[in-house]
Amino acid sequence: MTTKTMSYYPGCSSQASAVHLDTSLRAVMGKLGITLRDVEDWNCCGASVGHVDGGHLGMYALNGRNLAAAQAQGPEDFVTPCAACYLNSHYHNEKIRGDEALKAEVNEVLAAGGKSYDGSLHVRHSCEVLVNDIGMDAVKAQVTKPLSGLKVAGWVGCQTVRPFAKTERGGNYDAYDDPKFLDDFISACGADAVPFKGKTKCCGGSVSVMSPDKTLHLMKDILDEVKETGAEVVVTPCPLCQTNLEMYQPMINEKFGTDFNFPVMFYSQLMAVAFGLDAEKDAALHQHLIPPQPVLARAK
Amino acid sequence: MNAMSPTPSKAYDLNFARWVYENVDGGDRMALCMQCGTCSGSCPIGTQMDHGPRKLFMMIRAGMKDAVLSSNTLWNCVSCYNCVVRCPRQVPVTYILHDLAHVAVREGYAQAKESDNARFAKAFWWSAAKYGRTDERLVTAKYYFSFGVGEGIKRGMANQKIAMGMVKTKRMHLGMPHKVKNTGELHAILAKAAEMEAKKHGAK
Amino acid sequence: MSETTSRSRTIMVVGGGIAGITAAVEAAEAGHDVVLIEKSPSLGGRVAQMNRYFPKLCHPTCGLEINFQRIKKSKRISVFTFSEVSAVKGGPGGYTVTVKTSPRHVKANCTACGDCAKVATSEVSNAFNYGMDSVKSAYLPHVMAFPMRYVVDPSVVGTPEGEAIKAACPVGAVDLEQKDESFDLEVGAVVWATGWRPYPAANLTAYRWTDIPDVITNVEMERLASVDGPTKGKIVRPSNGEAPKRVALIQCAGSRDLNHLAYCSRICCLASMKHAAYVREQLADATVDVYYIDLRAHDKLESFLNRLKRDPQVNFVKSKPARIEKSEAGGPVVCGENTLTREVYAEPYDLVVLATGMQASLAAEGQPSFAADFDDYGFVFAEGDSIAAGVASGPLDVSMSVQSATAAACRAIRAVTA
Amino acid sequence: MSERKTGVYLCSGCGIGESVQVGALEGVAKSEYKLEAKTHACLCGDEGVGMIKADIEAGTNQVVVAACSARVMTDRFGFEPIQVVRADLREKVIWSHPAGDEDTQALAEDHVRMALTQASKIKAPEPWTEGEFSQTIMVLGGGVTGLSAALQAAGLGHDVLLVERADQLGGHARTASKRLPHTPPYDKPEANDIGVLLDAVAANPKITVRLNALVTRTAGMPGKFAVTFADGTIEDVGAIIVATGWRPYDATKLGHLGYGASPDVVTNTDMEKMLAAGQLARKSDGKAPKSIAFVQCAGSRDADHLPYCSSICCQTSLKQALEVLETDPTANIFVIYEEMRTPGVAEELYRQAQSKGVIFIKGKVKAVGADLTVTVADELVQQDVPLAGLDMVVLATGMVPNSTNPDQAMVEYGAEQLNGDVDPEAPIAVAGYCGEAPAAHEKRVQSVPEGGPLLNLQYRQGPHLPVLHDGFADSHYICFPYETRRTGIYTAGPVRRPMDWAEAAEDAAGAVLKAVQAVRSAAAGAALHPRVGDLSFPKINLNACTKCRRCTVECPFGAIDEDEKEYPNVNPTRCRRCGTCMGACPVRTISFDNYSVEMLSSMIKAVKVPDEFSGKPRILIMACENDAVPALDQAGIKRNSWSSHVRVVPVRCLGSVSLLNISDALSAGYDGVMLMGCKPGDDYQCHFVKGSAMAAERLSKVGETLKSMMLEPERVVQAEASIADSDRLPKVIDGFVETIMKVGFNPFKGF
Repeated sequence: MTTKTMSYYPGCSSQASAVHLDTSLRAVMGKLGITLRDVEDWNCCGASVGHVDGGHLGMYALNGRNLAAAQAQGPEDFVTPCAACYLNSHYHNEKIRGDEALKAEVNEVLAAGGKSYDGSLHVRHSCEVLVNDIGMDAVKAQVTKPLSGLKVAGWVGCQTVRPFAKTERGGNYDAYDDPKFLDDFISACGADAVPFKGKTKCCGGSVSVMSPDKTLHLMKDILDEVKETGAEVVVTPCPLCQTNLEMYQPMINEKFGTDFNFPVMFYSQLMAVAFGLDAEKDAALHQHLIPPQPVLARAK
Repeated sequence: MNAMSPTPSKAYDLNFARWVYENVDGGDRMALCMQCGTCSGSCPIGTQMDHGPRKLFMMIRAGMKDAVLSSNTLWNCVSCYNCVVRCPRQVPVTYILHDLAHVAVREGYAQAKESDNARFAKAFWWSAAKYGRTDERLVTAKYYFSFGVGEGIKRGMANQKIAMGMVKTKRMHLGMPHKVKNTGELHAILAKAAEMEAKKHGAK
Repeated sequence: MSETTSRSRTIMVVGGGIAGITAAVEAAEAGHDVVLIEKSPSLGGRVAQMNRYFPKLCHPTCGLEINFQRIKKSKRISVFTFSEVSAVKGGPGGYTVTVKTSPRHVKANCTACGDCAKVATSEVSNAFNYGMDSVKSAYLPHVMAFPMRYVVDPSVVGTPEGEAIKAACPVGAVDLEQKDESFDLEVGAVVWATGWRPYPAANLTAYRWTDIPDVITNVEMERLASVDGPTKGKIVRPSNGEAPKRVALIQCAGSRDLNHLAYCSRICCLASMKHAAYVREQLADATVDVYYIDLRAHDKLESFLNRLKRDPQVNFVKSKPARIEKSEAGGPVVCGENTLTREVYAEPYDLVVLATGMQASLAAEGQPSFAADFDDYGFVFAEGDSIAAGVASGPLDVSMSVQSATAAACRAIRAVTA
Repeated sequence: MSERKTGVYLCSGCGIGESVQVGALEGVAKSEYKLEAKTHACLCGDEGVGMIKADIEAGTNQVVVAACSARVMTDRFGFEPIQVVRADLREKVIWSHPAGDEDTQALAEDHVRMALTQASKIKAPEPWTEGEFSQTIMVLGGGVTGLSAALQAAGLGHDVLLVERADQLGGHARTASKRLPHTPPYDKPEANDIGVLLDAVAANPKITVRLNALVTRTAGMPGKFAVTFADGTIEDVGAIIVATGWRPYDATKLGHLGYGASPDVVTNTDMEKMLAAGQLARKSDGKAPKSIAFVQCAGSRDADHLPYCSSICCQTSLKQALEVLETDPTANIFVIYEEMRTPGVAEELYRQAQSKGVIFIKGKVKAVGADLTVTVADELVQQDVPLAGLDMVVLATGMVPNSTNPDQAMVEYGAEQLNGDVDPEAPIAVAGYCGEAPAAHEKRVQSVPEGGPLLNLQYRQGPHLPVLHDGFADSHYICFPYETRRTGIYTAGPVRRPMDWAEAAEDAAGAVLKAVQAVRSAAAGAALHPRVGDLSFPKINLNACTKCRRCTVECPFGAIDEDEKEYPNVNPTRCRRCGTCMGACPVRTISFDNYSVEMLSSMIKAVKVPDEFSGKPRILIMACENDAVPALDQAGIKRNSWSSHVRVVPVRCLGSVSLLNISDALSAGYDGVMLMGCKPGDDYQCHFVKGSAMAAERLSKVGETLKSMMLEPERVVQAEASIADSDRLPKVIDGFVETIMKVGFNPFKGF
């Protein structure tokens, strides 16, 4: 089994709405021989709205500071499980690497905090690590409680693969249009990945947080498609997707007269369960608004 | 960002367009837009945009600066990046919209300041800059109250059930917000960034 | 067709489509020996698979008939089917070309009597109809096939069926032992007339060609409308065989797109006008919506475009559709923004035709190093020593291809007589 | 020709032996034609072919093969110079009719009779090669196309006469600035290398140049053209390439686009000259323009001006814009367009112009003020937009073909030189409308450029080069862009179709190859495309000629003149061997060595016509061998079947069918006659231009003949056939047979 250490950037949601992603991912990665070393004193990436007040350099400052901190700890790859964190870190990192003038500017900013960054790290998404460094065979090897018969809709969302379906080392880890990796994760856990065309549909992102009225219909469409597939549970890699789709179901039912009640989990939770890890301590199943346990129990 | 954006004196006065090409993130590729409509068509809530990215880009060329910077298109972007990956001319639409949103706020466009997105962004940045982390509880609250106390409470109540649920499942914590250890250092960095940014476009 | 007599003055034409055929006959009729190399079982290439030509709406087989007659009459053209060039050595005036042939499993003495097909039991996908239907494992490529000889599919080699097919041939033309072969030819000039392939619709993931049956490509539409196509010329929805009432034609499906083909394929707009005509000629109550970025109809072809504009049931929408979704009924729903009205639409259709562009065959095959000088798109750049005819040199319509092929023949003759 | 020794060979392979009694066919040859037929089980095999070759060695000088269709095994049964006549027993007999059936047997026997009769009526043609033939190629026009053509022709070893009306060579390119991109990556204007062409031509000993030259008269024929010039000199040339190029559309007609409103509204040709001279300046004040608007489709794609798209104006404006930006990167440049047309790799130029800052505005120009304010109905920002502060407006005017000589007085076109009654914009004939039908559409008048004839052709059909509806002297055929209506005269470059420099140079090479084939074939007495290599030619027996002039009028290629005594005078190398003259002649005085009215009538009469008591009709189909016959063959290949009471006689072209053939058929007792050929009229498919049309016209007069014979008009019809009609034609035939059965038998049977 490959054992590797990587710099780990959990992102703000890891301490709040997506704490169960953080918990389960750490547990799973541990089983798979990846040591996640937290980036020292990491900060917010700016997500999809930071630019509005923060502006250009503000965003570079936030992301540059994280990368600098990671580099100070070592040259290992910079891994994050959060779609927005991945997109921002990846984007700003590539820009810094590709533009000497910009790099100088950013370092002038970082210097104010006694930090510096040379643009040499590689930013990666935890899913891509699972695909390229670990591989499904290694995942399957850890499965002790295959979730046979469980119908799962793998919902990738947007920023996990858009625009960066390509890795920083070049090459794709998947397609932005019809990504396969999540379905592979699901089948690796012994469950059935139902064919789900809405897999890259958008939940409305931060707009859903600020003005759900504008975007409830998007989530409703997604849930409709989930229902069509006959899936019992939705699995996603994206913190915001998970929160939005889970917490808004009552509001959607109210607005559209539907009766959705789909548990929305993270792939890492599914793996934790399949690996036979602790349901709460490792899989954090207790942290759902719509508890997945009953559905999971049905899996033979 | 160099200087404030210039104000066109007539239709298709290109000073604003050229400023966007040079100063907006991804603006250089905007010149390649051939007005095919793929971006506006691939947008999940394109129907809720007044102009949509495609027309907005044409308006930039046409020198319709005010209309552009007060367009709700900038605020309805859900950052799904569909337009970015589909654009046949590989124009980084989302980035351009994000940056134009920043310009709109910086240049004080009322419609920008009043938009939900700008209010939320303000709250978000407040938390990120102050604590180095975004505390969803505080951000949401600050955002709600940006509409005034009454509206704030109303919105708060409307989402109370959700909030309670999040608290119960330990996904929203009460008490002091999470923050970076070294806030001093972070503030220094952000201050420097702000200072340099300001120097470029003339403080406002 | 005689064996080639002179060596260094011989001209090799690679590709037996309309451009290759033209280059070959024009050179031969000017008194030169020509070797014509074709990968598939018969000549005619893409035009043989077209139903009709724009703007005259005449049948490509009419011109092919004349050209085939010219080849039959000529003593100077040697045709090699099932053949590909695998290596080229030397230079202008003196090339050694290695030709690789794959087995037809039917020898030259085949009389096309069809007894083999009578006993064939299994079926194989019909390449001539882009796999929209199937043919017997012993088959005539199509009714205009030249050479008029059957093909026995490799899949039956070593099977009882294969033996039965062999036994059924009254002239002993079936040879199941045939293997790949290679041979060298000495020629003075090589004309690349390798043509094009339709840009793979599967790459256009947003248009769901792979999983919505009623989304087809423009080349599939040609077969659908053709009397020898899978539906004997009836335009129907692949999903249920019913006549479509609402048809969408989507331009630039792959072309003018830096994520796919950076260039404009030139012919698609006009081919789509032709497809609109096919639909309107057959279906009184059908409406056709044409989605486009720019309508490109060069020279007099503008008139052809105008003919369709006059039909009140053919509408034009200036919009590159962003995606196609599946309706609850399983049909295609075209989504995008109408750039002239600013409205964002989601229109259901019975049939959607993707105007996929032309990709240089050699580019698709990864530009064989020996072949020629290529431009960034994999088209042969023919201002150097390389001689190219037709779409191998760039996206062209048929008459431009023939023009280019006639010029290529001229250049080839100069090369071998220099 | 020495004594005729005809060998008859029957094939019993491919199921022929199982479906018909080949013995009986041998019997026909023996009893009716006194010829010993040899039968082989696989005639196309080495053994069968060997047998024929052996007989030829032994003195057989004519071969009749009764086997498969003449469209297959052509090489196996080709024994040049021996003449081979093919009788089809397979595709049109056993594959399309029931086996072991007496009617199928009768059909097979008649096919043998027709072939043997045909063989007895033809002789190997002797080519016409009288006198001297010139190998010189004349190129008319010394621009890019002409210069390229001259060099290509010289490169192929021919002497070239390069004729230019101006006082120097180079055409538009001489005063033009840079070229459109033609080398990868196709994204920037390229050097104008006209000098290279001019030097090459000057240095080439095989090229003779005539400047300030005006052609006043062109007589003769391929291989023997006599071209007279204004100075009275006469040049003999073998073939002619017309490379007269184009003229810009008259901008004074573009007042609505501001032309004339200000000196700073210029055309793209003016712009080209300014850029070439390196002094881009306003005519008004000599200042360098800072803001320029290009107006696309100035005259083109406009029903009131040029109906067509001039194809290269978009690219030219992009090129000019980039040239301006090269010198002044900060210039404001706007391109006002409706459809941006940069086909193929020219898309790169579009992207390049955009990335250099050129602004594209989609919409129509509503007004151009004297202050150069251009008001555009901007379709993308959806409002009328005034473009103010412009320093210059460039009208992208279109190309008008020089299919006439603009220096000379207009000479009316006769219908013969026009494209006939084609209406290129007629709505598609649709199955119907569920809503409103389109408004009645006024047919577009054919645009013919002003000016006199280029060559002043001494042809019965008039002095002009035939042009298509848009005024360009292009081919009517998609598959054959060099298939001209004036044999041995080829157009190339923008006179044929709007095109740019690189394509014009290519087109020149193509036209040259055709011209070279023309002079070489002429000298050999051989026909050009589509009957390539045919050595026969029309021979007229003047003793019987009534001077009715039908042959001279009806020849689609103007091959027949009238001499001073008003007798028809054939120019054999102009002839394309369609036989339209033969079909036109009311007194069968015109015939080819291997094709004649008599041959056809004899074949028709060779068929055994059963008497009415048999209850079996006999019906004649005279079918065009280019489309109808292949379609019937394909019907056979698909095993479609049709009535075995019809007899199909292939003809070169329906134009070659004489009314005499029809009356002969009727008096021979046929119950009906059907002429089957290509689509006539507007978008004619006939490669002999109007064969089907002529047949239709003649049939319109057949009523008289029928009346005189007291026969019903339904007995003689014409059916349109396309090569793709393999499923339809059998139904058409059976339908006709039914009609005839209703009409009843021909009373002249056995008369």
